[in-house]
Amino acid sequence: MEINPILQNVLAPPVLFFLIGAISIFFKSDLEIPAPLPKLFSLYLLLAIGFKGGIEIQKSGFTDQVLPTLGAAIMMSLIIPLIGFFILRYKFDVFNSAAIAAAYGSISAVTFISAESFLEGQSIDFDGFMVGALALMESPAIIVGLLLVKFAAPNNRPNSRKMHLSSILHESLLNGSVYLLLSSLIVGFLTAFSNPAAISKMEPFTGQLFYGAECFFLLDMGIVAAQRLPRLKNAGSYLIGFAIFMPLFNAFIGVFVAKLLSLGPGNALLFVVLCASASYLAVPAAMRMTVPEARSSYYISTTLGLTFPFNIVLGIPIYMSLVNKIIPLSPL
Amino acid sequence: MEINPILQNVLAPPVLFFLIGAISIFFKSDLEIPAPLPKLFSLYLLLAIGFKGGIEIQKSGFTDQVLPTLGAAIMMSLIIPLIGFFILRYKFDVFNSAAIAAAYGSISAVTFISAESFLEGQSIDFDGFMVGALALMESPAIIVGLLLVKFAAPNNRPNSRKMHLSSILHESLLNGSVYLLLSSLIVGFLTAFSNPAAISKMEPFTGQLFYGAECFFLLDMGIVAAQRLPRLKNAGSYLIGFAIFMPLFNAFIGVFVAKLLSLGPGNALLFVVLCASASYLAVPAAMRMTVPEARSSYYISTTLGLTFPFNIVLGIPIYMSLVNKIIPLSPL
Amino acid sequence: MEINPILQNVLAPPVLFFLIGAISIFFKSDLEIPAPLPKLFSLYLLLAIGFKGGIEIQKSGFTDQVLPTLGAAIMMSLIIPLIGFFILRYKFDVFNSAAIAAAYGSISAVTFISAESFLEGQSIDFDGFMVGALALMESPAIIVGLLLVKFAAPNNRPNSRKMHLSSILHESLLNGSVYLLLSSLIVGFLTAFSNPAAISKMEPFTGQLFYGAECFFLLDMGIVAAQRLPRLKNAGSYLIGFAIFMPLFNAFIGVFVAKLLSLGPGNALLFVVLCASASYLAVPAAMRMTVPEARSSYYISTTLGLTFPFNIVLGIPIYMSLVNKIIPLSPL
Amino acid sequence: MKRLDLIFSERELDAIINTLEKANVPGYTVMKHATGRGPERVVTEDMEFTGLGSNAHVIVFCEQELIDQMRDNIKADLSYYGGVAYISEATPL
Amino acid sequence: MKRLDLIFSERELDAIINTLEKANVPGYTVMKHATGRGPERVVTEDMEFTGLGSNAHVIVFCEQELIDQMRDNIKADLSYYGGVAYISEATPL
Amino acid sequence: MKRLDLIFSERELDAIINTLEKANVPGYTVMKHATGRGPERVVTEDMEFTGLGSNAHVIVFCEQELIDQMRDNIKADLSYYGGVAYISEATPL
Ligand SMILES: Nc1ncnc2c1ncn2[C@@H]1O[C@H](COP(=O)(O)O)[C@@H](O)[C@H]1O
Ligand SMILES: Nc1ncnc2c1ncn2[C@@H]1O[C@H](COP(=O)(O)O)[C@@H](O)[C@H]1O
Ligand SMILES: Nc1ncnc2c1ncn2[C@@H]1O[C@H](COP(=O)(O)O)[C@@H](O)[C@H]1O
Ligand code: NA
Ligand code: NA
Ligand code: NA
Repeated sequence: MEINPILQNVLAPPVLFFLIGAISIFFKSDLEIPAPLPKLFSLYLLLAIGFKGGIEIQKSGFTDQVLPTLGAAIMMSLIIPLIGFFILRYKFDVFNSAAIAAAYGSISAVTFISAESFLEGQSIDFDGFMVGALALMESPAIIVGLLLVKFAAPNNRPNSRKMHLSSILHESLLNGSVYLLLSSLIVGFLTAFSNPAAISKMEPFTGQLFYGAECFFLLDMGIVAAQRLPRLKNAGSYLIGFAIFMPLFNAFIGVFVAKLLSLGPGNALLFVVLCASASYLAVPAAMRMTVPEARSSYYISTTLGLTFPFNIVLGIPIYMSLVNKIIPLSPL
Repeated sequence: MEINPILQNVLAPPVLFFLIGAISIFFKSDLEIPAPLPKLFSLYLLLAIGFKGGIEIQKSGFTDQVLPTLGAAIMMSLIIPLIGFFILRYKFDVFNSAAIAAAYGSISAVTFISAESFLEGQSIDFDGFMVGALALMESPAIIVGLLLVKFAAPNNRPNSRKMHLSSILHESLLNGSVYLLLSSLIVGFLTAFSNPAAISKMEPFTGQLFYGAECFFLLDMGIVAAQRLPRLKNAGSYLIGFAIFMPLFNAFIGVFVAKLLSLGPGNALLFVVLCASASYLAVPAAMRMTVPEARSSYYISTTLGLTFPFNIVLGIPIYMSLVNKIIPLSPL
Repeated sequence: MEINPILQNVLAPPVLFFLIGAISIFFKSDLEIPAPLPKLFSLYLLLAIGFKGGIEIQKSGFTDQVLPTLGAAIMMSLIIPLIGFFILRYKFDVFNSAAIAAAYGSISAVTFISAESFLEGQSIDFDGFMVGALALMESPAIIVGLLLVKFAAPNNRPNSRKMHLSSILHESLLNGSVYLLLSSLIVGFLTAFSNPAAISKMEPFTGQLFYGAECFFLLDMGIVAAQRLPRLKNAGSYLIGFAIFMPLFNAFIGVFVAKLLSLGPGNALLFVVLCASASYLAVPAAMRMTVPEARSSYYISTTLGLTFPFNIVLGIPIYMSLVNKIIPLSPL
Repeated sequence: MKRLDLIFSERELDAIINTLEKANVPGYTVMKHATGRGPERVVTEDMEFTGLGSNAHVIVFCEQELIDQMRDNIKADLSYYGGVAYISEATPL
Repeated sequence: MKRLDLIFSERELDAIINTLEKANVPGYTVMKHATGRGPERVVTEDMEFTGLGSNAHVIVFCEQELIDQMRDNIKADLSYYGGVAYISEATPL
Repeated sequence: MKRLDLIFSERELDAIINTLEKANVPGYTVMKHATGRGPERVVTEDMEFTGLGSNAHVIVFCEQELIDQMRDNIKADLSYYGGVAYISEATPL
């Protein structure tokens, strides 16, 4: 009974394509998805997630559950980086600790849609407004990470690089993937509001194509993740442990917050997955620019090489059983 | 009443995505759609427009209205460059005047499909054969532009670059985007004629996907247009004024020609938009090769940085109200 | 009656787009599909063919006809390179003979899907398990080619390049396109088995989009093939003759094997097309790495510049009439 | 004339180009999508989709004095974000 | 041996390659998708979809005498369409 | 300091990078998607989708002695698969 949902998750096309991507690296196949094709799919997924999410939010309106959930999501993305920072400071300097912690406070959109696919496969309902939580959790973690650098870093950073609040906000809100997700969400919202006929015209692109494009992107993610994995050796066992422990820990906090919010099992899983997932798009891009002292191989290899595959393959079904245990099914 | 259609146009997904592309530049977001992804969408749109247009032309046949409309379209694309040339010669040399004028005589396929989307949003009918007009208006303007250079240019052009009629025809008919549009049109026509079952097999690709792909491409166009805008400063106010005045002027002529042709409001709008739009694909590519004396930043920054956004955002609804005023609605 | 199916084949969109690609080169149009866009479509087609094939195989199960057909397919891809090798050895050294022969023993997936499109156009049934034959015919030909080099090559190859069985298997099974096709087939099989609901979620991507993507890719193939054609001049008339004779010869053997297998006309055509087509993906990539002594312009220009267009435009209808003559229609 | 080769993360491109423009170099060429390994960081094309970008390779043909003028600014950029700069001889055709 | 660096609009590529082939250079390398700024024109990758193309960077390793042979043809092409050409020293490994 | 330019088929990239890493070069830059013509083979970007790949252009700035160390390995790779290698002078900025 415990192994069943894991197997069922592994046998879904997105996860299978992720695995064949990863396996291709272990077998040294020369399968390659050359740049910028992965970027095409990543842009597409962000645009489609945002657009569909905006429509759903407009449709459902701001019901009782929406605002508390969004507030809790923001809170989690502020707290998790702080916890992570203190755990990491045992072994790493301020720069690396802040950068890695920020990544774990932020989210991975592809992990989120994998969880949605998992729920659809299990015929469990969830609400479109959870995409709002996704969109709102990206920036706060970046802000916390940069503030940690600003206040905890030694004073000898070059003068010209003093971080001003404006540049912190710029990096956290105008980062390419944050911007595309947020603005597509607004486009979806406005469209649903003023131009509902256009929704069905977008549907083949943002809706029907989505699952296949997700599979194609995950094929590439499998390749990239498997290429990253060996680099973790240099990172040491503390970081490797962190990359598995942290998502589990965050999921554990997340499930209790979800219970407090009285989320249904579908929304609860998505909430937990947002807490447990780590960013490999927005945060690394922002950190590379603003905290070059941190080693990008640390925060990328952990999030992409370990946490992401863990969540996709094992994490989601584990979190689901966690949700089922902690949150009793309310009668309809 | 006048502001309503403009707002409605602005709130359609293609225009919204155009705007968020442009805004990303103003806010210095690092959102980027790397080459050659925009080329993918531009090739796709030309192929799909041509293919669907060819089918429509085959279906509708060459009715009374078709040939006069196509003839008038060709005529407009011969006359507009001449008018533009004389307006521009006040301030620019022969090379720049001819190149810019040719761009305004030719058309922008994306402006055309934005007008189609606008009409669909307003539930106004239009005919598929208008794509024929689109296809036929690209080349004549290039020919006029090159002939103007051939005959009006000073005699000191390097000998080896004397323009022969054959090379003028080559540039105007075999330019990549002209060729793809025309030949896809022929493929569509032949398919509808000999193989109608294949139409529905193409439909998901050329039909259903179209609107979403248009949005994605317009996101990129917003980025490119906003990057181009500041360069207009160097071009001077005369050219900036030209980039707004010329489409309005051409639209004004266009609407009277449309009236003479007794086009319905949908076809009339498309005709007017063809007159008012300026080319940033075929003409610049041709001029870059054959008239290197002209500064490409002039003819690209005007068409792409000003005329294109103007048409997409404000022009189309303005032209629609122009059409509604000048062309009285005939009873059904 | 003989010319009719050829004309009908030529007037199908995929072939028409192939032709306009080729014509663009003859007319020196600057139409270009820049890298890596063709790779996107080639990856997509392999993934979609494999996925759909895996589903079909799972659905149909291993009926009476399946195993003998797959066995015969493997046998053909072992025998054809041997025959080809002896024909080529009259004029070429061991390296070139083995490389070219391997290409003709292997298959072209795009020729295969063109044949499927042809059958659909003619409303002739065929079975999904034929994709299994496609997948199984790629590797054996590579193995035979490399074994020919291993045993027939002069002894003076550099030591470090001695071909071990392991590296032969690696090149033949883990080549990017072989791997993607085979693993997508497995994904399709597992999905149909454990997760049938996911099939319809993939359908818009792998199914509906397929025909249009095929057309787009064939547009590029037309460009590439026409660019390759002139290079055949250097290859000499023996090789040019081989590139036309060999597919016809292989088709001829293939049709009798298909008769022995009692395949229906649809499956028979696909079987014949697999025999007659030559690889321009997996085999050249493998040979380039393992037999650099062979001139890649030989094995690519023949397969891509001549055999592929021949099969697409003329071959398929010719093979169909061959099938219809040799294999009498069994009563339903 | 000299040839200046600059290789650094694409994300620095705007800063470097600003420096070049301010020094009024006669021109420059930018090649994006370069990958590589420097003493500290590894960059591969595979990560491009993450927005990390890959490297840019900038070539400038110009006089030595222009290079001297830009030296400090370029070095500051490169020392912060990483990257390398080398000068060699070049003669116009 | 010399190294010849040519940078110019992709649209000229055929003409330049013709010149190289006619001079029987031992080989050449072409890198497309280069962007940059020259004294007159600005080229960015963003415009690639318009068919304007970006720049090509061509490297030729060859003897000085071959360069002398091609000089006039290359200069003619570059002076018409724009682009730059520089020579430097290079030794085979 | 020296500048080493290596141009060869992308398929050899792993082998060459192994050689560079083993010699502990201070860094290197890789530009893929290069095309060109050598004395034997023609490579065009159009063939990239076949998996044949195009060429890679690798630039290494390093000391002469490192080059001497790697010479034999690099030459062996290039002589088997094709490709060229040239050395020129370069001074750090
Ligand atoms: N010695 C070198 N030779 C060639 N390229 C280098 C060298 N060192 C660094 N690079 C390039 O410069 C980039 C940044 O280097 P780094 O500053 O060490 O992070 C690397 O990714 C390489 O592309
Ligand atoms: N001084 C220079 N250094 C490097 N590249 C240059 C230089 N001048 C021009 N270029 C390149 O050559 C292209 C054409 O230059 P132009 O002939 O000035 O239009 C530019 O876009 C640059 O890529
Ligand atoms: N003389 C040369 N100058 C510049 N690049 C060359 C030269 N010779 C060969 N190449 C490059 O090296 C690649 C492999 O050459 P080859 O070993 O002759 O097959 C060619 O495709 C070119 O990109
Ligand atoms: Na998180
Ligand atoms: Na016009
Ligand atoms: Na075959």
